[in-house]
Amino acid sequence: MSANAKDYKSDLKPVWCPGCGDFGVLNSLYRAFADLELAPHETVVVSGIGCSSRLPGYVETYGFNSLHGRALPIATGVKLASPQLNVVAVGGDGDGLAIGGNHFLHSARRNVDIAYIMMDNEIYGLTKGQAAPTTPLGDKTKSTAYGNPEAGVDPCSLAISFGATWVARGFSGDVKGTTELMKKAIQHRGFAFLNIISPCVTWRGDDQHKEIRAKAKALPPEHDSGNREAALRFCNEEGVVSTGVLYAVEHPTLVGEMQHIREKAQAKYPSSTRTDMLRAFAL
Amino acid sequence: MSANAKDYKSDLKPVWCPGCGDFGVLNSLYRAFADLELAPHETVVVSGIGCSSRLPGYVETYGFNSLHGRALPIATGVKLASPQLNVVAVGGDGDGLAIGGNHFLHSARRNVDIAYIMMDNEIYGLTKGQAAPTTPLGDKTKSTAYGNPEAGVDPCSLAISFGATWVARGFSGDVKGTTELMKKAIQHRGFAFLNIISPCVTWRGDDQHKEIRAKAKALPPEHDSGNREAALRFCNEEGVVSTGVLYAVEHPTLVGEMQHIREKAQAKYPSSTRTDMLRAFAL
Amino acid sequence: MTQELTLSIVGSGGDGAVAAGDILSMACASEGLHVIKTEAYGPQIRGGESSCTVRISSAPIYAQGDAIDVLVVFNWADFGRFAGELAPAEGALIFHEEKDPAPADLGNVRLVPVSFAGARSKNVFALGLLSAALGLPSAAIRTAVASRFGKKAEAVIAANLAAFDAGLQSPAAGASEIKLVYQKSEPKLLMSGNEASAVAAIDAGCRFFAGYPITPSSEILHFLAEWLPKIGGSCLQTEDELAAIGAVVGGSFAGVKSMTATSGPGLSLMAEMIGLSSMAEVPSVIVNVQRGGPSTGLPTKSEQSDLLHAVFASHGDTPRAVIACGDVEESYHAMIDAFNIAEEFQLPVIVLTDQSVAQRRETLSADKLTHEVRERHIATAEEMVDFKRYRDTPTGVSPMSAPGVKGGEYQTNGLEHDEQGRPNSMFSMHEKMNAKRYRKLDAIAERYPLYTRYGPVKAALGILCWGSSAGPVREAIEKMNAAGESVAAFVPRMIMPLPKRELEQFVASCDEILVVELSYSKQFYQYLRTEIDLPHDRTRVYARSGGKALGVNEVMLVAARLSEEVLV
Amino acid sequence: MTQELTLSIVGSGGDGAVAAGDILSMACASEGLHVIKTEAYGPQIRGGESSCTVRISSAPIYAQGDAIDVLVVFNWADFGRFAGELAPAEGALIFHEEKDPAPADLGNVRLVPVSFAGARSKNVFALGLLSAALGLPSAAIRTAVASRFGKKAEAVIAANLAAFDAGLQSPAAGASEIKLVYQKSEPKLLMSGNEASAVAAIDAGCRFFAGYPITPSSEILHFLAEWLPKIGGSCLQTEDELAAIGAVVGGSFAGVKSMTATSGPGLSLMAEMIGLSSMAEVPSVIVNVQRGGPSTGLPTKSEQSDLLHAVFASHGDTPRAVIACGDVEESYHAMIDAFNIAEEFQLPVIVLTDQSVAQRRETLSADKLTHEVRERHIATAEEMVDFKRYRDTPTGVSPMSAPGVKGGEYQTNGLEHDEQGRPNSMFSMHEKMNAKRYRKLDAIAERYPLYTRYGPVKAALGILCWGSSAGPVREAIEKMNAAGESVAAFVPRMIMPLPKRELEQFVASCDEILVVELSYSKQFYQYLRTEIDLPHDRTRVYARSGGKALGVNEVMLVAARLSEEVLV
Ligand SMILES: Cc1ncc(C[n+]2csc(CCOP(=O)(O)OP(=O)(O)O)c2C)c(N)n1
Ligand SMILES: Cc1ncc(C[n+]2csc(CCOP(=O)(O)OP(=O)(O)O)c2C)c(N)n1
Ligand code: SF4
Ligand code: SF4
Ligand SMILES: [Mg+2]
Ligand SMILES: [Mg+2]
Repeated sequence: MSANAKDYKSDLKPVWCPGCGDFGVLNSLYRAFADLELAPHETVVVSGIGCSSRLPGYVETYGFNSLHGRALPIATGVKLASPQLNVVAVGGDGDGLAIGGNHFLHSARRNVDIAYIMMDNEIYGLTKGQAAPTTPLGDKTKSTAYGNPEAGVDPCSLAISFGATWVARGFSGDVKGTTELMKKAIQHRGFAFLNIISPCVTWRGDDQHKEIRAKAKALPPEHDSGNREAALRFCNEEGVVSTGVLYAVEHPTLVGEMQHIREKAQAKYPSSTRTDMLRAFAL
Repeated sequence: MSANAKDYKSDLKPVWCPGCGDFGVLNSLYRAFADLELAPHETVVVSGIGCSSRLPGYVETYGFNSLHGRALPIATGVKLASPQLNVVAVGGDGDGLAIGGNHFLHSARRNVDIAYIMMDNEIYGLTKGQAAPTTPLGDKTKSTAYGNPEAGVDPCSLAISFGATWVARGFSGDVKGTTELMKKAIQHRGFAFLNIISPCVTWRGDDQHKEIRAKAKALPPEHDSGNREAALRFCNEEGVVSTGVLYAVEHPTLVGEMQHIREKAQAKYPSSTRTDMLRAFAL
Repeated sequence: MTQELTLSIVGSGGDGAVAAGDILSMACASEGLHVIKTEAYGPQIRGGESSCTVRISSAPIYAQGDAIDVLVVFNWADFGRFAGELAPAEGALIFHEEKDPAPADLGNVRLVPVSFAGARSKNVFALGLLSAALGLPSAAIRTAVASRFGKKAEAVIAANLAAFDAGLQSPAAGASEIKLVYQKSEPKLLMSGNEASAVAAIDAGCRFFAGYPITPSSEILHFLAEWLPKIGGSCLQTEDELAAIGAVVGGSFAGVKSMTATSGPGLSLMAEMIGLSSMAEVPSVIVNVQRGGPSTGLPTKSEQSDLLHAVFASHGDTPRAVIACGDVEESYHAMIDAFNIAEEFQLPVIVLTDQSVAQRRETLSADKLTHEVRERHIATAEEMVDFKRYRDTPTGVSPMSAPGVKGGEYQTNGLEHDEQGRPNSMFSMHEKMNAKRYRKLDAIAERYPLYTRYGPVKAALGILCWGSSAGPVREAIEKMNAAGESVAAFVPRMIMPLPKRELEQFVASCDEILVVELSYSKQFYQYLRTEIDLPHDRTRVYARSGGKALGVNEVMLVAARLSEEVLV
Repeated sequence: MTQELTLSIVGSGGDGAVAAGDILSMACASEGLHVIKTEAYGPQIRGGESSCTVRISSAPIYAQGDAIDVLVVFNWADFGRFAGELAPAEGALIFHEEKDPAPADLGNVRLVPVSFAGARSKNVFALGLLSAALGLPSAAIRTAVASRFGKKAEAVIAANLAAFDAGLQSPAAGASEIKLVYQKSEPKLLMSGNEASAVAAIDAGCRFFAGYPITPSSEILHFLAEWLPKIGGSCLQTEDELAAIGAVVGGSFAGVKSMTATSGPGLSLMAEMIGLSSMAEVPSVIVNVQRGGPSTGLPTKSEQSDLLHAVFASHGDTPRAVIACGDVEESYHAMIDAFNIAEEFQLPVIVLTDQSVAQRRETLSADKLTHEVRERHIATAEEMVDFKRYRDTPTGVSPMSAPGVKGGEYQTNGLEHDEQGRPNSMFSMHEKMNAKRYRKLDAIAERYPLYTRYGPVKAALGILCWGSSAGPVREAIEKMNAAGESVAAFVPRMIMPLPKRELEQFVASCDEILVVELSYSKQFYQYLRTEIDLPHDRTRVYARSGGKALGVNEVMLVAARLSEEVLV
């Protein structure tokens, strides 16, 4: 370990509320980057919009706090344009599952080579407390005066059904465990999804931390992360928040497939000069 | 059966290519509507954009051929505004899974009370043959000169993981079977998803019909459509296209929940006159 | 002795500055005073600096306070963070925490140290102090304090009332020579623009709302999520703005008055569906609360820079109507006009408001909140003979039906279509239907030439402005005319279609024209020029970025500078 | 004897009308002739009516044919379905299927019955017939036939060549008195506007394309999906347009020249991300191929009605550049200009083309396809000392770095930010950064005052038009001036920022002004007025819906009518 977590800290002070779970996520990220000795100039952190999406501003690598819901397309563009970069997408549960849901589906399906970290507080933090797709059924929020009429979704089982090749769950209160998961997510070849339960003390109350801590339980060591059905079962356990690597398989990745296509193209047309390109336009 | 399939036929002639699978879907729809004796003025067919999405123009009920990918939000609006209507959304695989993927996820998750029929030809028909999310890995299309780098998705298993409460698969060549599935889809309380394999003779070749017919196989009668894992297994069988009702459960629906909320609101505030509404704005 | 004063309270998250402003405003409203209350926050999501400014007057007011007469500073560091936003007037009175010595560079102000830190509820204590110092209605404030904590334990209420009384007795109050004089009158309502929009939607008959949260429009969603179900309607929080406006178009197609509310980024996402609403002639109403742009911009601050997007966005020739509102009361009326126009003319209507109007609280009389409501006309059985949904008519408005109506079945789409709604891509049909759709704008212009005009019939200077700029401009010209100048203002409320004839008459009636707006790229000026001639030699433009409210003094300064320098 | 002719072939799906047009055009291009080829289809997705129109000339031409000199009709019913779109000239020569008697109302035409139904490949037979009848280059056409079927079995080639020879010998050819005369010259390329855009993107150094299919832009995606991988780039078909433009912004942020291509509905969906590209100052290039609108509109027909959306869409004050192109060659140059401007000025650039240019095939010389390419400037180590990504500079252009560059790390966003990119919502910072971002447009206006001007230096009539209207206008004014009139035209190629000074000079140099455009709501006229004065008393507007190409005769008629009637 030659790099130091502090080296990844930008001089911008987080705007998060005191006690916000996102501080823990940020600390894990600093440590994970340091442990993996990621070169700051070869690392890009991309986010959408939300409290959580402010994170890239606090990390001294390349960073892009983009538009609500659009972290994944931007991250995909970065990775395809410059495949040697380490690309990490981050953002909130609303950002990734509501407005950004389609990009989540398709990025996972394409197995694009990025790590996607969702900071899940079961609420819209930045806009002051409306229901997110993860908000549990019946909860009262600013937009659900009579209780949420929709059942909250589990991001991990969705990710698996979308085709993500690596899926894990962490808890922001467990900085060490989360750090290890982040490292694995970044090292995974393909689309790695890490759902981190990261309490919003302001809109979900001060007890969220404690409640999650009580429910959080590491996956049993014998869990076979190659077993899709088992992974799905652990995702949806009643009353338990299983943490750890739920699912991990190896599939061809988008960057690999693009390289493959380039090779096929070059094999098919050994010469591809400008003259070749213009040939189709003349008799 | 007092209604007649012909009664549902508008006087607009379909623009589809001779041999297009969508003719079969349209015929099934006429028959299903007739069998269920749906009142034309209480029935709304909503679609997006694509060859398949032209369908509402051919049906003599209320119809809306809207924007690419947006059939489901519009259908949701129709149903919530006027819950007594029969609302059927239709469209292509590109319409529903590419640009419209997020609405598919959220409409299913909310269990909105509509039937959604996807006419799946594994291609973008109207725009002349680019890859759709359902196009198999390796296929050459207008946009995948070196073979599709992405694996095709199965719409039925996606629908189940999105939270759809009724999921079935049909084949446009089997007008009778498809008619029965449509009837069940319309009668289901909640979000019913019917995937109909509907060959595109122009961009997928003339053999698609035959190939599907060879692979299509009715689900065994003993299949328990309440069993999610069994349903998912049938969705993904190698070399077989299982037709029939894959999955069917009963859950609270969005229309029901909205009614429930209204009741809660009225119970909480027995009087809700305009004066009550303005009370919060004065001391 | 004064008939008007502006006071601000500044502190950190926990200090309750904003709550104090709310209590004070409610109390003043109940006395029949005129109040405009604004808030400001630092970048911190919670617990950072916050401030609250309340302007109180015995006569009507139209702008938030420019310069602050009285200031309560719990903490100078927080005050410093609002540099440039909270400007004490010459000789302003400042009550500040005695343990926190004042910085040196405050200019000509009167500092009164107070031991806020010692008080139990320092914000309520400050209210007592202000009551006594400024002649504010202490009984009403006391009632408002009790009401504010009404749902809490008895002890909490008692403690707060005690803090209030302690403030009332504070000797620091003696330092003030400012006393508000006013006649008590009918109690007023205190409402924000967003609340007025939501109430108006309900009054207009809206029974379906679909929306996605976004600052500074979310209060409309919150209010309707609570109220629509009570009156039999429904409110859906969608997955994004594409779905929101889609559901609105669906709900409206199904015959129910439907709307959404958003801010810039959401309006950008709605561009395509606005086109469908226009082409399929399905009424839709969109409230857009402007904030600082471009992109995510300044989400909590006001600007007038969504104008060109609102009037021109969406590919193709897409007629729509756009209505502006400049204050809370207008937010109410604009909303009902929007529904009336959408329903009658079967097109999308955008209501353009902005953060400063939408989130400030303002007093208004309940009896101002009425407005004629028009219903959608569903074709009668008679009109349904040879029913053509898109029949070409003199006004461009065609007979309409809706699901549930027997015999009215039709199939619509966003393709060009014939009178029956059947897709048709012939040039001649396209030209005919474009003409039909645009003809509706002529009818709207005729029927809704909405605008407000202030000042003399002929003037040396004529100010053109819109939306929330109107308040400061109105106050400024009142002052200038009182001082013997000759200044008028024209404020179109109907933005698309513009009241063109009236605008041209106004321009002709003034020697010089000054356009005032909060958009760096002069969007209003550009837009006006698409419709009317604004000759270069007698037109000047004062356009600056948003992020700071337009001040009455600012307008006066600019107007005065006019003869000296070119502003374009 | 003629130096120019326009011929059309009309049939049903299987008749091969369009294929025949392709073969003929390719052959004429190889002879060095000038060709413009267009196609038209009915609503049927396949197998419906189709037609192909080829204009051939020994001198340069700029518009597709107005009136058809020679027509091949395989089937009168199909011809009827193109009513109003295919207009035979006075005295036109029509070869038609002898078994299908001609309708009565054709006016003054010469009908020549032919037994097409008897021929083996009737389209190729028709080519032989036309060759002989019109003096077309039969050897070249024969080569083109062979090349067209080059990949098929020998027998197929032989059969087609036999059909061609049979046509050559057909006695019907004798009916024609029209003979094309021309000098053979250097072979030309035959390309569509979309193909030229795609080739130009590659020449400009674009190595990442992300897009979503949409008519009439998809050929750009198809071409780049095939070519980018060959030269080490990548092409991604995304799930929608939101993702497409998002990926482009990502790719460009990462340092690679990136673009997307779409049409109206897609451009509407991109409005929000255009704002991010502008605010975060990440270069992006968007080709928008205009089609008939609003909404889904007329997807296969041309119109000029995305102009206001292109220049003004996206909430907030959002600087961007917009470049138009009016023909295939300009499609090439506009594309490289777009990349040059985007990369140098770090903003979104929209290339506005339209269906008529994008999908017609046109001849051009290969040596016209060169254009200076500018590279993005990545700050050097020296420039990186005290690196501020958004440094406020005299041109507004700030030093840029990209992932991979050591020491250039920065964090950006769509919030208002300071010179370092740190979020900042103070008014003063907002005003400063708005000014910085808009200053870039001044620099672009200075450096790229792109426009074309035709006709005399001073003129009685000056026509203002843009994009694909330029071709017919150019031909019309050449004819009018040849006939002794005095007509000039000004065609801005840079739409945003407009070449304002040159435009004003042009307006001043003409007695009367005529604006010509294919947009029902007069978008070009409205837009011009935002920037320049177009005095009512000497300006007239001819604006109609798209869906039908602007004709040379149409322009001449309108210009002639000008003194008689008011057109606005
Ligand atoms: C297009 C658009 N719509 C809406 C918003 C407003 N908005 C900002 S953040 C947010 C949701 C925040 O929730 P989440 O993504 O869960 O992040 P959190 O704040 O909880 O970390 C919304 C709706 C926006 N910025 N842009
Ligand atoms: C916003 C937008 N993007 C793209 C298009 C172009 N487009 C029309 S249909 C279509 C896809 C058609 O495929 P599918 O939905 O599978 O329907 P099919 O034609 O195969 O029945 C596309 C991309 C459009 N109309 N609107
Ligand atoms: S509002 Fe919630 S999510 Fe946002 S910073 Fe505060 S605690 Fe964190
Ligand atoms: S293109 Fe394909 S999907 Fe479209 S109508 Fe023809 S066969 Fe059917
Ligand atoms: Mg959240
Ligand atoms: Mg399809």
